[in-house]
Amino acid sequence: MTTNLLLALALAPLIGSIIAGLFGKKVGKVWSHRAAIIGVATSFALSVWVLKLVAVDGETYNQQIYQWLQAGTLSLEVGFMVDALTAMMMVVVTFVSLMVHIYTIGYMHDDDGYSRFFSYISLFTFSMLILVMANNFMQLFFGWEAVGLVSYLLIGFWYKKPTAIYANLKAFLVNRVGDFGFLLGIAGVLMYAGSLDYVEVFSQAPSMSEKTIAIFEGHDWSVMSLICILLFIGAMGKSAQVPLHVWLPDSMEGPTPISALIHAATMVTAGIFMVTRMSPLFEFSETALSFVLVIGAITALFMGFLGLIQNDIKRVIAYSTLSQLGYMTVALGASAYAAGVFHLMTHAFFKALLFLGAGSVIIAMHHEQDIRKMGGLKKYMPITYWTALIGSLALIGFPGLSGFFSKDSIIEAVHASDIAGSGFAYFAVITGVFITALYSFRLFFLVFHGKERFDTHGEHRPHESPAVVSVPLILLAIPSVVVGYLIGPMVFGDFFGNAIIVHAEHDVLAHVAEEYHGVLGFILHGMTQLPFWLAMSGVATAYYLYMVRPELPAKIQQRFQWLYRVLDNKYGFDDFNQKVFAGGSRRIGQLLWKLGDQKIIDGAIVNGTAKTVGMVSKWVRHVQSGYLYHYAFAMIIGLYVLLTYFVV
Amino acid sequence: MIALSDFLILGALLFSLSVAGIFLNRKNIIIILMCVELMLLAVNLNFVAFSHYSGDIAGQIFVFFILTVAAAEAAIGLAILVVLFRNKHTINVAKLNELKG
Amino acid sequence: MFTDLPLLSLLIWLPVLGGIVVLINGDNNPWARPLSLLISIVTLVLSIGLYVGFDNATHQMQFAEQASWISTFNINYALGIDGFSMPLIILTSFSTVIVVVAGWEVIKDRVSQYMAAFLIMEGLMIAVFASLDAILFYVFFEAMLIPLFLVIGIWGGPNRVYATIKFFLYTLFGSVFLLLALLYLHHVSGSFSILDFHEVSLTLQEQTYLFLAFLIAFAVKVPMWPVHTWLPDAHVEAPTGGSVILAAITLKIGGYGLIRFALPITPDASMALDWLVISLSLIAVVYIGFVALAQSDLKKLIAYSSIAHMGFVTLGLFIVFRIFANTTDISGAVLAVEGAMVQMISHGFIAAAMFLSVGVLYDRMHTREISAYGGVINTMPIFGGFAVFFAMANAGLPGTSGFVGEFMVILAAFQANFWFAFLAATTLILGAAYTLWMVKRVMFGEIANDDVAQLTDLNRREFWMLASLAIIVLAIGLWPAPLTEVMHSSVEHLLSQVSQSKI
Amino acid sequence: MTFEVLNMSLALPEMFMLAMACTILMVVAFLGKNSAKMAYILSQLTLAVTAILIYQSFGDSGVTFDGTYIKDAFSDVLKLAICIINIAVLLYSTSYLKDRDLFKGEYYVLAIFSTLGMMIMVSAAHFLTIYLGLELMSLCMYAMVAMHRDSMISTEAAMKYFILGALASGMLLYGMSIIYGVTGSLEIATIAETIQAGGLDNTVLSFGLVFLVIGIGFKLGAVPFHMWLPDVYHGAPTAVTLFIATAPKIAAFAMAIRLLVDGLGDVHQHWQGMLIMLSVLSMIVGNVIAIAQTNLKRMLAYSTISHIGFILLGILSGSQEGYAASMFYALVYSLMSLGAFGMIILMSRQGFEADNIDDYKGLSRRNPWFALMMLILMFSMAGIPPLVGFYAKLTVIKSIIDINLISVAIVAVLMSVIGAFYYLRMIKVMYFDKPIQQEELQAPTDMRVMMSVNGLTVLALGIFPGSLLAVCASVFS
Amino acid sequence: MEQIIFYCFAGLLLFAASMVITIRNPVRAALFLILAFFTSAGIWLLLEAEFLAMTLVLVYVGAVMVLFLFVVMMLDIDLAPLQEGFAKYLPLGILVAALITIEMIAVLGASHFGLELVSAPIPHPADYSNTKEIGLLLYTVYVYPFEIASVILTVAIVAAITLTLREKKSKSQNISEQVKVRREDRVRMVKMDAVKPERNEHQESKS
Repeated sequence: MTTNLLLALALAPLIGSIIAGLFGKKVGKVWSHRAAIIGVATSFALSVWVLKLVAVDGETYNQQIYQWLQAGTLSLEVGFMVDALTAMMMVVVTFVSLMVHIYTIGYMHDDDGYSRFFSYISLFTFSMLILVMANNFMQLFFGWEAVGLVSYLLIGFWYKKPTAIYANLKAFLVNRVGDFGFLLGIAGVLMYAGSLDYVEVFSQAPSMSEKTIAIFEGHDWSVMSLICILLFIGAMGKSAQVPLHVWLPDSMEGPTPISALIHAATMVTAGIFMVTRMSPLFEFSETALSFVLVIGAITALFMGFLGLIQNDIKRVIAYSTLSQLGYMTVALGASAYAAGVFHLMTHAFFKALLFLGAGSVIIAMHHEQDIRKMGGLKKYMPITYWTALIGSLALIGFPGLSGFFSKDSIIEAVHASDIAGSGFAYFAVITGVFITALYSFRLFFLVFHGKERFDTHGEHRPHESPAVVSVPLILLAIPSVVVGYLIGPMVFGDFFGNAIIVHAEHDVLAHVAEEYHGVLGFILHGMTQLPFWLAMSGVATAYYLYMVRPELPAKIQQRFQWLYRVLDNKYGFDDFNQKVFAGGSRRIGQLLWKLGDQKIIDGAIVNGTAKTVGMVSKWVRHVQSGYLYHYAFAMIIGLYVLLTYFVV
Repeated sequence: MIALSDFLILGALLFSLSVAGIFLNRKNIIIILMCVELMLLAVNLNFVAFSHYSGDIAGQIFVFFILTVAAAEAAIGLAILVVLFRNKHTINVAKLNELKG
Repeated sequence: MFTDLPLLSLLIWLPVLGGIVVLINGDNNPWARPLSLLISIVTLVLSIGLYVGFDNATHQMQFAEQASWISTFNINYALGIDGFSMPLIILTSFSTVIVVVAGWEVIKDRVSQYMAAFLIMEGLMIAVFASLDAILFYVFFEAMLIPLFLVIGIWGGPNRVYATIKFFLYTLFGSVFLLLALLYLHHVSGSFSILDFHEVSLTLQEQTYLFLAFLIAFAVKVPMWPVHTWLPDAHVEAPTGGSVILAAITLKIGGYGLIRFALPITPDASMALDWLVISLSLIAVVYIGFVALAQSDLKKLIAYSSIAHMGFVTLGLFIVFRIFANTTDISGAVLAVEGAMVQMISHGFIAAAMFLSVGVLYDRMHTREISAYGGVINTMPIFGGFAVFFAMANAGLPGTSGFVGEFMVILAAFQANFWFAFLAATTLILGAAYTLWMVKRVMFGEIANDDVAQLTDLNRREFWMLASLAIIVLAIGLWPAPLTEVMHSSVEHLLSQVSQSKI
Repeated sequence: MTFEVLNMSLALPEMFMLAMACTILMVVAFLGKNSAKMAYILSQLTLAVTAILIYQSFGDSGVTFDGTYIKDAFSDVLKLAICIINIAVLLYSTSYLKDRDLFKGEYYVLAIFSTLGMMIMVSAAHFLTIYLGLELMSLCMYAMVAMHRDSMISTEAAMKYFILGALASGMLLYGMSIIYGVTGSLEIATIAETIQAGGLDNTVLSFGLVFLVIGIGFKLGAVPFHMWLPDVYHGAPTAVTLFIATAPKIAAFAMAIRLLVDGLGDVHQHWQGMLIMLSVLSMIVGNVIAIAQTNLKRMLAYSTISHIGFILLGILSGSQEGYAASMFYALVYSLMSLGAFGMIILMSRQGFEADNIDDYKGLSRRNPWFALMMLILMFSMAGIPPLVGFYAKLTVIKSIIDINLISVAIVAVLMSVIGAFYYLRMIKVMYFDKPIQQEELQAPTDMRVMMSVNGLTVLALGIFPGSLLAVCASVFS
Repeated sequence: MEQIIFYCFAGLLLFAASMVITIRNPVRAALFLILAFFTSAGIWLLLEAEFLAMTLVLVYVGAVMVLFLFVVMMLDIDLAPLQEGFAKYLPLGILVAALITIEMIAVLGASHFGLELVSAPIPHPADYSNTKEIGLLLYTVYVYPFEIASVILTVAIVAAITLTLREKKSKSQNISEQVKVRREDRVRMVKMDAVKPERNEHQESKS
């Protein structure tokens, strides 16, 4: 593996992005997307090559590209580190990205910002590569923020839509809250490890774990816990964990391809990737792991509930994404990093598939996104239908499909874990399975089966999408089915090698691996387990409620009005943020400005002084009364004072 | 024998009276001019007394010059007074307050 | 090749004399603009000579010049630069080129006076950074106010009189204490050389008073809370060029002064009172961050954001004492000071760019009210791109120069105290909040009104003006090493000075 | 009693001036109404030649006339300055006087006699010479203030000036009499020796000093003996204001140095406190009241008071350096107020006094060059570098910091900040406001040149203050 | 004996001075001032300053006070009633004056200038001429001040004349101006059209 290879890999999308972005007008639409796609395709091809080098030839890479900055003995560098984890991420990112690029040709066909869009998603691919290929925290943060930026730009892609520009601001700010923690975490790492280089830091981890810090006077906290929690706050922002999840559903205001690419498959999983990458640190702090576990569990369960009542096709999938991210986080918390990353990968494929499928539906429905106005699309768009079915089944963990392997291994791992909160987490992920199946197939049935609840006349008749749309669906459907079979090496094997460090006492996967006897065995075992039956019952329930007795959901909704309202308000997070944080800070700003700056500092002190001097001046000038005897009297007073003071 | 201090105290009293005259007089300027003369008289008394007691004649010379200057001063002062009177038709001190502030 | 020339003198007097020539030529002279541009560009090129000829390995003053000026008091025309002043000089000469270009078509009234004011100011500001004699420094430090005062007062907005007089008196108020401190130091040391001041030993009490005097003087310039209120007013009323210089250079003189005077001359008092500066800096970051959120005037918002950003400069400079107390490694302290320096330089470019962007809008719409805008990007897409980019830089996005300084200072602040870093890092949220919220209200959305609908995009002049800034912002963000490596020796020297007690 | 041959050549400038003054008087007496132009030319000639005579005799020093006259570097420099400044004063005044029917020979006679008085004061080595010089100078100025006979305010100002001036001379004389009583001498050098010898009654010495200080304070215009100053500056015809605001301050400064330093320098600690009081009060009162003024002459009068406070700072420091600083300040102040009042004259026309601040609105549009000159003068007065006013403040503040009077220094700088406000207001009026009158300003060439020279000198001395500072320092070394 | 004379004169002097400053009529004030001068002259004689005593009487009473009286008479001064509010400040004024007087007396009193500290000089011999002594010094040692004094007197004359002399412009002829007169100054040629101007034009020209 050479530096040039990796540079080419990383920079190819950037070049594409620059061509499409800066020269989009000059080169035209076609060359814009060609440039972007060629860039990403190159990246993908090289990524596969790199994966091969890593996985088959066992090579790794860790080198500096250039020194970014030096301060004292500290050197901040830009460099690449490629190991199994990176290589896997690279392939996933570039593959999904490539699919989305191709898909976009069709999806964004008529949009004014066509070249701009390609530029953005290529830039995103570049940023994501920088993120995953980083060999140090600083560069990680670079990529971290860069993907945030592109996400911001893409959510607000349709900048005329008030909701879109609201959502992108919100997304950026919520992410910034996460970054706030992340940056502090990095600062902590620097302070206690004296370096930001992964290898260096990880080698320091044992000594760091013994240190304590007194954040509040008299309370010594474990440095490692603090750092890990701070870092995880960053992950919470990016990977949309409760309570920093609020931006993700709103981010669906962006064009569907980016929902697939950024807000489902890749960027949102950056947090998962990051925690996995930091496993040498997290392993030293059970507190942090518990924290991760509980947050993940909450997200997995409660975000799933919200999916049940959404009517916007993309939002349903978005909540499912949230929930699945929760699963991954749970896996991390249980020290089953490999399982988490494995779910990340499978999820990337099937969720991208689902989103793109949704996009396909949206095109067909002429940008109608309300599933209550769809139905019976099966006959109009078979490819979409079948691929969506695969995606949905993968999502609910139907045995044999990719999601099954990853999700089941997570559930097993949590079951095996015994760190604090694992009981709750197990309950959450088990319940989540049922919920996932329920909302996934609610969506599926409402969209593709049943009555056609839309205008079917004339040109508005829905039809299958063009090849540029459907081919990516098919190409994504394939890995959605097959990648699960990599479970052996990836989860239970040593595919990741040193990329993931798990301490023996946390090694739940090793525990699960004892039960693992090949893929087939895993499938068969899975079919006897509770999750499978919960998933099936979820599907059945969905069928019953939405196909057999479609009037029932409304009745249930009536019956459990309060519950519905809680869910409809998304547990009140949005209102709370809007009122307390957004409104509150604006009010604080007004107060500080009007009262602090204008009244006190400017009014009382600055202008007050000036006014006082002016008033004194106006007053004192009357001493100069114009009367000679006053003048003489002043002199006499002067004489008197001088005499009294200096002589007598 | 008369002590030097007696002369000096007399001079001081005279000086104080003249000073008081200047700022207590609110009626007319001409009396203020007279007070100035009184003041110079007090100073002269001091000089003469010192001159006498120290046996140095320079003090008396000084007095001579003071007298000379006082005469010149009186001339100019009265000239200004006349000009002022032509303008204002009064020499009331209390009316002399156009310039102030 | 550059070391043979009296380069610093050239840099100072070329623009000053050039400015006078422009001034004398009068307003009707069509050459006023090109001549000014030529002078500023030549100055810029010469100032790059400083970078080229600079020796990174030493903390000694380079390009030194010395001549007797006021022999009675042994006041000398002593010039020289080190790693702190050199980047600031280049920033100055660059900003002036930008300002000249920015005023090209916009200023129609008294053009030659306008250009001359900026050229003269350039010379004076470069001189401030290059002076090694305390009185020489002070002379330029104050003299600089005159052209700025006139620029804001003559070409400024409707409330300019209040703003200029406030600005002038505020800064004068601060600087007179500096004068007292310098005179006292002369009294103690018998010399007016700043470098001699560095060596003089002082009791803690003396140092405390001197430090407070320095602090008042430079805190007003920086400006630190609570002596910051002149800045928003001055910015709002200033013409674009004035705002650019104000933000890009004038504020930096405050930071530079702390580096050149407060820290090395009164290290013990700086250490004893570091809590004060740190608190004020953190207040600047948090308090001002909130205040910026409440602004409805574009320039005011950016002005407040400047204050918040400058908070990082003072924070970075004064956390070194806490870092020394916590760690044995010098790296953290180096990070802090260099972070402060980088923040100054970067803010110089970004704030300039922000004000220029506002200027671009103001020239077209003649309002700075955020509510008068909306959906500008529809009619000005290229400008929109720049605006979003600079906004992101202002919010400290990695890859832009705005990130580098903040990043360094926050990293260092953690080593001083967790809560310093915690409060400083809130800028990540607040900075993004006020900047992007502004961008949202101004740039995005449907076209708000007919005025916006009639906007025309950037012309060539404006494009290159913003583009050059964008390139620099990006370059520093991606590779700050060339900027920081010139400082290393000086920073380490400074740190050795501050760590050595003078009592 | 022996008669020694007097070395009268030392007093050549004064003698020449006296002779010329008499000549001019004769010319005026015989030519009558048409003498003015002639008198003007002769006056300028007198001043110029005197200046040359002084310049040529630089370096000679000595005491003559039996200890009543002294020529030293100090007197040479100040006399030269007085001559040069008065040349400028007369140059500025001409057109103003013409416009107001004041262009009379008597004006020049009085001006020259007054200048002679100043020179006598500067060169005085004896209480008597100081007193006579002072009176000569003052009597001429009283008369000059009243010369605009039909003007209500001029005569009122003259009257106030005269009475308060007489009061102050009385006090000064009283003080002199006490000092005479204590030391037994009227000759400054002898007084200094006697004091140095010691054994004197300190209480009485301080008592005498109080009166001396009052006399000096009055002539300089220090608070609380300043009350005449605003009214006189305001009331007098601007040409006369110009005259009394410039050179007499130098003379008063010389008087202060002669009396306090040359004579009573050894009891410096006795008068230091008094001067601190006067100085601080002057700076505060002058600057604060100036803010409320709308009349430029009056504003400048109050600004003068504050400048006097600064001049006193240098004297009170009691160090050679402080005296030099004060001297520098006094010279610089004269130069600046010369320009400022000169500008008022320049702006004034027949029947129109440009003494309201509002009259300067938009000056920078009506005449950018004059506005620039005024800007330089105002910033210089405010003490902003690189103008010479800054170094004046710098040096006096330095001198008091060197004697550790930090608190006074703080008051001084704070007051200079307050003071900056009203100077800035002038600049604001000239540069930021719209003009009320639109017509071009017209002024005779000589005045335009003079104004330019005046302003540019302030600037040039600001950039290269070294030589003047060196001169001042050498005087006291 | 001397003491008695001194205290008499001193009492008289203070009385006269008090009258000068309190009396309303300026003529009387001037007369009291003359009295004060006379008594002072007497005191000066006690101090063996004969020449000055004479000068005081001759110069002051003979010249200056006459000038005062002349001016008082010339100016028709109305005796204005006291300003209101005068009494309000009076106590303060008197208080300050009294305090100053006390302080001055404290300094100048016996503790500093008493007899035991400063004894009176031996009286001059009978052939001592005060006038001669002064004269000798005045024209030798004090020649410079003497010259200055002469200049001051000249200035006083010039100033007084300048200020008070009014030329009566209308009544005197300036012959040189009359001679120098030229034709253009006296005759103005007006060019007029032969035609009678229109009415409105006429109005315009009028306006």
